[in-house]
Amino acid sequence: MDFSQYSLIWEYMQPELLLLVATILLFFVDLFASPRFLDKWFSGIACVLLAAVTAISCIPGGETHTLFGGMFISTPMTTAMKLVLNIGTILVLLQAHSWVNSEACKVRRGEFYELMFFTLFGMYLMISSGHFLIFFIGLETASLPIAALVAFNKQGGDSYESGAKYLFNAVFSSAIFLMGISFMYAMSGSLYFEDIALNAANNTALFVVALAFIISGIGFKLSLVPFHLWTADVYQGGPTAVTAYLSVISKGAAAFAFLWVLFKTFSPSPELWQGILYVLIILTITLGNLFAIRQKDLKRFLAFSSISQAGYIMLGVMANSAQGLTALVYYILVYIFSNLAAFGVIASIENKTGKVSMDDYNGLYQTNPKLSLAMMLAMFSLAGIPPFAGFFSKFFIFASAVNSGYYILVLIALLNTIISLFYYLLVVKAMFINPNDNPIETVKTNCYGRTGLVICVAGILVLGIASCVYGYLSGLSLTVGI
Amino acid sequence: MNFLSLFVLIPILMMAGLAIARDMKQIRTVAVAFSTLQLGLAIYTVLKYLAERAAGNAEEMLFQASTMWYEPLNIHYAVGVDGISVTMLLLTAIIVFAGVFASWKIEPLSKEFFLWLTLLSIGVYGFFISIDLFTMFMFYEVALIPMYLLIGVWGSGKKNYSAMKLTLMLMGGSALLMLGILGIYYHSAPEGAPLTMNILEIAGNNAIPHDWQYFLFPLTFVGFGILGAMFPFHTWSPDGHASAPTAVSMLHAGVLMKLGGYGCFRVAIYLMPFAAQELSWIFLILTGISVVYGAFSACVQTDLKYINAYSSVSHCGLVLFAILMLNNTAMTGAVMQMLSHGLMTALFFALIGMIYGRTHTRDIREMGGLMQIMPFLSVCYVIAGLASLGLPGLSGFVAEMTIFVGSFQHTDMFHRVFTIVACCSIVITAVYILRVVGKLLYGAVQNEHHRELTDATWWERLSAVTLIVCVAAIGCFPGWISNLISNSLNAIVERLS
Amino acid sequence: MEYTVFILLLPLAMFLLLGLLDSKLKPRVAGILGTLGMTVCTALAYFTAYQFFTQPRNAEGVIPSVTPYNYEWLRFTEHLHIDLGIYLDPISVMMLVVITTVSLMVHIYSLGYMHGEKGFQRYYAFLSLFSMSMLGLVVATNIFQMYIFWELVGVSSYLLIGFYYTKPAAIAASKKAFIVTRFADLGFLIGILILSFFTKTFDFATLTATPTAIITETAGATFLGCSVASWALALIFMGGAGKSAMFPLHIWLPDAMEGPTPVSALIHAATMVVAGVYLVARLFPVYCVTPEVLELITTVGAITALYAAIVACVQTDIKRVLAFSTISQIAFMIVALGVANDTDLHEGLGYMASMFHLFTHAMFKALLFLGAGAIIHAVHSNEMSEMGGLRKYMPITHITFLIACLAIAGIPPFSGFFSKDEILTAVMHKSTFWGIWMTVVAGLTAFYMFRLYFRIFWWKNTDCSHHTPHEAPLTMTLPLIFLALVTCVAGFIPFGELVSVNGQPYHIHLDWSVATTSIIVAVCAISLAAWLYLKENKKPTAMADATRTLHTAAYRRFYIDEIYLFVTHKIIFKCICAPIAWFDRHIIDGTMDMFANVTQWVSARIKGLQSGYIQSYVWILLMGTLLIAAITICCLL
Amino acid sequence: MEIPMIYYIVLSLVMFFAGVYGFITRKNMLMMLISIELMLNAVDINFAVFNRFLFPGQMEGMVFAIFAIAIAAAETAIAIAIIINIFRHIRNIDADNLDDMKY
Repeated sequence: MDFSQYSLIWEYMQPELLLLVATILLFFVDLFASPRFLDKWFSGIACVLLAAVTAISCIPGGETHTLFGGMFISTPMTTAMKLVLNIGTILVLLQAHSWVNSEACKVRRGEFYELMFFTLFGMYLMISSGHFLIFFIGLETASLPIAALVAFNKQGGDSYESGAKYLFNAVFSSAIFLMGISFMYAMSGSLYFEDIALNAANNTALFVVALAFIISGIGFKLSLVPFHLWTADVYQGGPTAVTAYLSVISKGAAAFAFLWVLFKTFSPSPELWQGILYVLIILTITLGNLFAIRQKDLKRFLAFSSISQAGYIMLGVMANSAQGLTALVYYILVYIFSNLAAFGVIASIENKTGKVSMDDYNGLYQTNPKLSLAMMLAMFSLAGIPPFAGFFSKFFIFASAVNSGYYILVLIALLNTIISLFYYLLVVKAMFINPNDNPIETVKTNCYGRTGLVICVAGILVLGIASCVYGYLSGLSLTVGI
Repeated sequence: MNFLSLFVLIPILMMAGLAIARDMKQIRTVAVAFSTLQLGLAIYTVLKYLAERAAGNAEEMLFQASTMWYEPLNIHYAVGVDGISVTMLLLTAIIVFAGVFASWKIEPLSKEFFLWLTLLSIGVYGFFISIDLFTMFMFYEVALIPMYLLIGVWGSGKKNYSAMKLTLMLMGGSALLMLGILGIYYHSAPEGAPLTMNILEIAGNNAIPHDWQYFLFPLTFVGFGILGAMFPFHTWSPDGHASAPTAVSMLHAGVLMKLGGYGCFRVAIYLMPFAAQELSWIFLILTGISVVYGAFSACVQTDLKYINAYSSVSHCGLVLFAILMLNNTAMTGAVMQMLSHGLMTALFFALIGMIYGRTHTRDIREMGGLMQIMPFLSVCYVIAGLASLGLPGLSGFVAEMTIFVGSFQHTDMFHRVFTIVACCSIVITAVYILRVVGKLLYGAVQNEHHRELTDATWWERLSAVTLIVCVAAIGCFPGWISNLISNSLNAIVERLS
Repeated sequence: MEYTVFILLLPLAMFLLLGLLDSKLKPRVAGILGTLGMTVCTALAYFTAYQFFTQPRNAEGVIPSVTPYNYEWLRFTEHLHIDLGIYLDPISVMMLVVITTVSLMVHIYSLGYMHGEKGFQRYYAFLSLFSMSMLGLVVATNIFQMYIFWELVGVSSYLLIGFYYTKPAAIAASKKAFIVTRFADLGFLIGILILSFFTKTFDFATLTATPTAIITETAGATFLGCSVASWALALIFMGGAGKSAMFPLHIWLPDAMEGPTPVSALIHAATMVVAGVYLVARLFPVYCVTPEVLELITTVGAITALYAAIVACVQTDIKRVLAFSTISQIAFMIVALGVANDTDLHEGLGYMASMFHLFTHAMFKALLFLGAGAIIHAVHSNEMSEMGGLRKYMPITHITFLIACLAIAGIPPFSGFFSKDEILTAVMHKSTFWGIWMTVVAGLTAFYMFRLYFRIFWWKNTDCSHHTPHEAPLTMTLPLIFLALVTCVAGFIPFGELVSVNGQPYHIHLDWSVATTSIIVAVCAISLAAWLYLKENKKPTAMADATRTLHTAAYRRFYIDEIYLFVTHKIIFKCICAPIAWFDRHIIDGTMDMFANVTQWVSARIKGLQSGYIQSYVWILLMGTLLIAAITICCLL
Repeated sequence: MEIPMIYYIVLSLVMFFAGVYGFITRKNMLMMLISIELMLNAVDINFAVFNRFLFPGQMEGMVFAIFAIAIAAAETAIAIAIIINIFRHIRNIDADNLDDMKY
């Protein structure tokens, strides 16, 4: 084998490698620094490191590179996606600070961050894979640490149950996924996306089965109906920070990867997977909404809302076009900001008071106006109310779907937005309208949490009005050449 | 920087001002100052517009400006006004102005109240100035959502239910609308030409295929029609108005419902003339129903706000009805009806709010003889009533007559017969208006506790008088405004024929 | 004659002034102001009349009509536009004189009658508003202007009837008056719409110049068997019938007597109620092209005349009697118009006659009402039973009232005789049947008027123990005297010279056969009345008992009001409005709520899906996957 | 003599669905874990067999199988950890007891 590649590897895999370096650094800091120093600075260091990685490596360049004979592909779009994920992760880290440094968790502080980084690394691989091996490794690297993270609260509450549910579901679905891949391999003799696209006879029953298995494998991570059942329980039981991470980052990465796989591997037969997705999307959005309207626990509530959001994200995949890709990434970005704003508020209130039920939020505005406003913005943005970012992302993703002619699908999705508006408004109603004699006392968030929230709110307010973001993304997606 | 953008900018500044205001006094100062400024701007716009036209500027839309916003989808922030939009802008400014005074003593959270109210007005102004479908739609939804909190927090009665119902139904409308707009956008230009969201360009291209118009016209028309309280999608209106606080009812019935009518012909009819011609009869029946139906159901209501809400259904039905007649006169009448109904229903709701604030009941069976107790309010109420039953010299008459005469000029028998049906509403209107006036204001005092109630305060007087003056002014000198409107309708009507 | 515009602007200014300053003004000041305004107005009107009638006639001896002022108010289409203007021709000028005169009398009279009433200023404001609207109505240059002022008179009458707004009866009456006339106006409006749709104009001059245009325009266009032209004109007449209280739209007028008596004199006797007659007269050439509508008009008029006369014979409330007599007298005018025709002067006699009667009737009916007002003012009651033998207490009222009664009974030389005689002649000329019919009605008129007169002034010789009625103050008697004088002399005005169907001078010559019959009939009727009511006795009650059913029916006005009540409350409210309201709340709204409820219900039903067991999750996942695969395969194959 | 591929396939499928069956029926988490292993190994067999019979040219399938095994090991490790954690809390490892969160 030739060593000339190493320089290229270094050049092209920069994000991944830097992330690994950062992780190792973090590991050593955790190992050798004094506890007091760690209490004070550790999360700061983590954030800074990640920020540094982002700044150095995740600025999309112009051209596309491939490594290992096409197993690893890095296009500007993938880099951009990594950038998006990093931003999200940083926000999560900021929010996690107060919880991670609480007495209960501080001893395992290091693990939290390292696992976090590892999952991120896994997602990087997933995103920029050109080969099912890399994809699979990425997938697992992304999901296994999360299982550990979900079960992070050793003594607290339902964490272990969530962990178990997540892990067993994950393993099972990954088994099915592998089965699918093996069939693909059987048909095409290769695991390269391109080769499969070229060789696989795409109208045999075996092909369809393989397709279904693969969709289910990734759909699990996206929590599409009917692969979604784990979602609510895991979100509810897991630590809020992890839930947040799960709901935006891993979902986003999975969505992108899913689109990637479908575009690359199954490009010869789009109508097949589009037909399947058509049904899945309708199911996902509708069921997600139907379950969401009767939730009282906010984390569980957000779980179901995130399920229906996944359905909307899939519209971008349906579009099967550069516009769809742009809309999808943009949607994920906006979704990260909106959802993390919501989780930020929930986290900061949960850490202080341990209350996560919607009824506890009654009359929150009287005591915590700022938090309530942030929450309300998040809800409006998720519901797609202008002038907040959510409106624009929804509009564009619908536009992409309509452009591909899915009028009825979009109509159904739109009618579902009414239901979703209903339950998002329930939260607003609780905070602003419902009377409450003894609302949650005033909560003082630390500077990390506050920074996180401020960034989220800023994102919600700015992302839509500032059209440059979308313009930039669409510029990148045109280079991909779908 | 185009001066129309000030319509959006001033309220934003107003919100900033409110945000830093500390006590009630400052809040009021800010609110009054900015709403007056806004009113001034509106009047200036009307005058400037008239001057431009007088100078022979024959463009379809004046003061146009357009800046690229979303390059990939060719979405612009594009503004421009014609006679109709300036009329609506003026209406909005007047009602916001009156509304500020009507909610002088709003409690609690007065600051938030005005913030939301201003956000709502931003939406309305933006909607009326923008000529780009996307921005139009955006502002439309901006105007909708504050309603929820305004009703939910400051409302009365079963406010939660009403607020939720109103918001969801209107959002349902805008859901249809979004699909309609996307559909229009993707058929906005002939093959190869760049797609556009700009209304004028779409109209110019006139590229929407006929079969698509059949699909998109109902979407958009119903989408806007829901806000225009078109039968059978009007049920949000009675509950919503009944629960809303005074200023919100004023703004909502006075302006927001006009968004429906305005959108109906600015988007639905203007962009899809073919379908408008073909399908108008369906909606004609629906709107015809809501004209009579609303009036009839107003006859038996006992809650003042319900009565007024149903009469709004009837009057706004008349607006859509006239729009569907697709001729210049009727459409002129429609716009004048929007204007006049906006003013007089705002006046109604203002007065109802003031009366309710004193008697703490809106049930006409529990009140009576108010004329002896609060003469000023009662006289205003009578004037509003006369306006709404179409007394010559007040705005209602000119609007309705223009509509009836215009509609009756339609060459098709069916349309003329329906016009006659709609005419019947003026009798029914008289019935329920006089019923209320008789029960509420005349007769002996029902409730002895009402005797020590006071008459209107100065801000209430100001708010009411402003509206009455406008109503009377339009009623006595309708010529200029009707010309203003009908001139700008010519372009639209040409496309229809 | 541009100054004529002030005839309208002056009262308007008065209205605004008095209305806005309402209680800021002293009652007295307000009264004086209003009266002065009206005085100037009257002077202007008289001057206009003088100028108009003295201007040189044109070739075919017609006084040319003048349009001194016409301004486009609102433009609908290139043809259709509402103008506000002033159109002077014989009848409009005649109306100007009538209205201003009566209005002025009422203004003066009210100074005394309404003295010390609450809301005196408001009263005068409304009077001015009414005068303005009525004057605007008569000088209208086009049918739509007429409609505008038509509505305005309606409203001002509503406001004046409901002047005592704490009195339930008054409120009800005002509401009834407005809604009934409004309903009639709907017909008027639709008529205008149809007419203007075909003739493409509102303008009276154009309409009457080429009356046949409408026939040519609507050629062939029929609706329910009748030509559209007839429909249009019939509907327009419906509007007139509503205002002029023609059967069956008359029900509002008797109740309207709840208003202050001077108001009844002005609005519900002299001016507003003849608006219908004026409308028909105004469009007379157009009506002539549709004889069937004229037939309709005649019939309606005749029926109303008889009906009202009969009812008037048994009423005990003096104002009610006068009200019904008004209805019946207006019916005379309507009939006269119905039988007339514009082919030549002689055929058009009815037209002239009805205008003449309108003029004279306005005077003596106003006189009657004002007299009645004086009486009520003295007795504090409307009921005949409270009265009797008042002649010695209030001589002036007595004399003037007697003159008026003689006039309306058609006794020469009083004005009523001449005008009524012309009408009877015209009717007789057209058809003997209607002629006899109307003569009978004339007789009835004489009877009930003198029944009224005797019951009030003779009947019993009460030297009222509790309180002695006293003569009214000067402000009230002055108008009585003036009107009485007019009533005496009006008959000798060469009316036909001024007003006739085609404008050419027409020399009134009494048709003695008709005249004598009518006089004889009248005298008989009067003597019958005298025999019954001169002295207090049992005969009337005996007669009443003899014809119990008829009497009660007549007393209850043949139950027309009950029928209306039934229709409006039982049918419209109970069977239309209420069901619609219910339907809206429960069906339409229910459907909307149903969507929400169904969603909730479904979400409650499917919650079992989220069972919480790992294995069931996995099971569903697997099944889902296999199902997808299976379905897809099925679709492929 | 060569055993035809179909036998292997059948074997792997039987293993796979046996695993599925076990996973869904067994209440004991360790048993479920073992069933999972069955499924994964079935997949590994698939890869190996396909590679060996269909595409003897290159080793892609084999390599993939190795990775899969490694990852399966990792999964098992975490699973065991979690199971222990569960045992700490509820003193048994019965999957049916993990239903605090539902609906």
